[in-house]
Amino acid sequence: MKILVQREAFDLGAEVAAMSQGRTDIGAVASFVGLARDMNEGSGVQAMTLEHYPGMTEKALAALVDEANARWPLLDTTVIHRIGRLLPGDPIVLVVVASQHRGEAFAASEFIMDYLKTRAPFWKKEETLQGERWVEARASDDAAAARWIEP
Amino acid sequence: MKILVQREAFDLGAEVAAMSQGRTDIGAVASFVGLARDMNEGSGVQAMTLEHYPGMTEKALAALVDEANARWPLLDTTVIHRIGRLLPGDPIVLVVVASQHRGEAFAASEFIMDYLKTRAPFWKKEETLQGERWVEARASDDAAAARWIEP
Amino acid sequence: MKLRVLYFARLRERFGVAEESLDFSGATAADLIGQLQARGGVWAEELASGRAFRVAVNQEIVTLDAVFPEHAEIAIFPPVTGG
Amino acid sequence: MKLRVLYFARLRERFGVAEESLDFSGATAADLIGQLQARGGVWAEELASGRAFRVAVNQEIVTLDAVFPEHAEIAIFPPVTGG
Repeated sequence: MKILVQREAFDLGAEVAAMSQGRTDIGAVASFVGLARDMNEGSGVQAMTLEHYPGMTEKALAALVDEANARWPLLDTTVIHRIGRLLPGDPIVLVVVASQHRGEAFAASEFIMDYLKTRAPFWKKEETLQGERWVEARASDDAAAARWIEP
Repeated sequence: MKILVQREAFDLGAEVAAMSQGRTDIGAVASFVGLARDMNEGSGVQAMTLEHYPGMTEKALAALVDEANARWPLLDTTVIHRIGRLLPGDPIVLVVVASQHRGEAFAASEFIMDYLKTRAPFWKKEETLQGERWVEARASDDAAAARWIEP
Repeated sequence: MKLRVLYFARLRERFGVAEESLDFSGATAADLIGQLQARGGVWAEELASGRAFRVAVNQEIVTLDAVFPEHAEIAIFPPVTGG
Repeated sequence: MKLRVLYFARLRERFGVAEESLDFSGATAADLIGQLQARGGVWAEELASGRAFRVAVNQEIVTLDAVFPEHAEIAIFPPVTGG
């Protein structure tokens, strides 16, 4: 498991290569990159700043990955989330999951993103032509996370 | 849309970078890499050879991507499938899907892989200590593809 | 008991404070929220029932009936929006 | 009519032929399968009803009731196993 919170950009190819380097038991690697868009809630976004809760963030991300490992037989997981000021087109978050078969890698990467969106203490503030605004939590993210609650 | 069938390895990072380069409307990029494993059906695999049906392969892959585009609002898709002899740890297939929001990218990348496994004319022959064997189609792949059939 | 309370994002900005140390005679997260609401103004407004905020105790999100342990690090923040 | 028929993977190896041109007096994929089964041996074995194989016409997978157009490129192969 590799979990990082950093200002710097990450390198998707390098992270996937590091995970699979020298291994011959991995059959599937699912990855997700979330990027800053130039548009949100119908208005232009010129930049955004990501704030987080140092200390809790790393714990929350580790807890998400632990839960994914409890649900699926995964071989390795990397989560990197950036903080600080980002421009449209900049990558924000990376999730990489390796497993023997593709079903687990797909499910776990989507699960981690859905839970990250509702449980990891990051907050986005957007700069628009109308000024700054804090991004509001989305009902659709709560709904996405709720899909994973086991009966 | 970018579809390639090739002997050479592909570069996940470069493909994702090429897709998002200069764009600020992409919010989500989901990727999948399938790799050759050293184990299948309980016995060691030393190498595998991928055969395909030239001409039909490219058409079948384009049809999968067209169907994904009809189902979800996608911004771009890349599918690269290797042919020829591959060793354990070698990447076999790459799917990259970009969209505004993550739900579509996750769904479409898994859909493309599930359909590719049952509809694209590739066949794997494995070299094991017991000799060569053609990989048999899996009922689990049929089941995975059947999940996407709309009522 | 003494509590260390952290505020993040919109709440940090609206309250004008990132961190404070306060005397707390209650037991639960709900008691603390009540104490802060009693300050009136933006505190009463942002922490009103029906407003969406989260409380974390020692860096884990809890429900309002959670009892605070001694020397706890408490954080109050809006619903998260990362990723 | 004349048909060009391609075989792939395990079927190519078992039949010992990758491609052939043949005279076909039937109409459908099922008719062609029947004609090939009549060769006996591995043809009868691999194309027996109940065996899993696929038929493509002009590079699209079809069902056995598909009628062949003129000058069609036919392919017969095992269920696919790429990815």
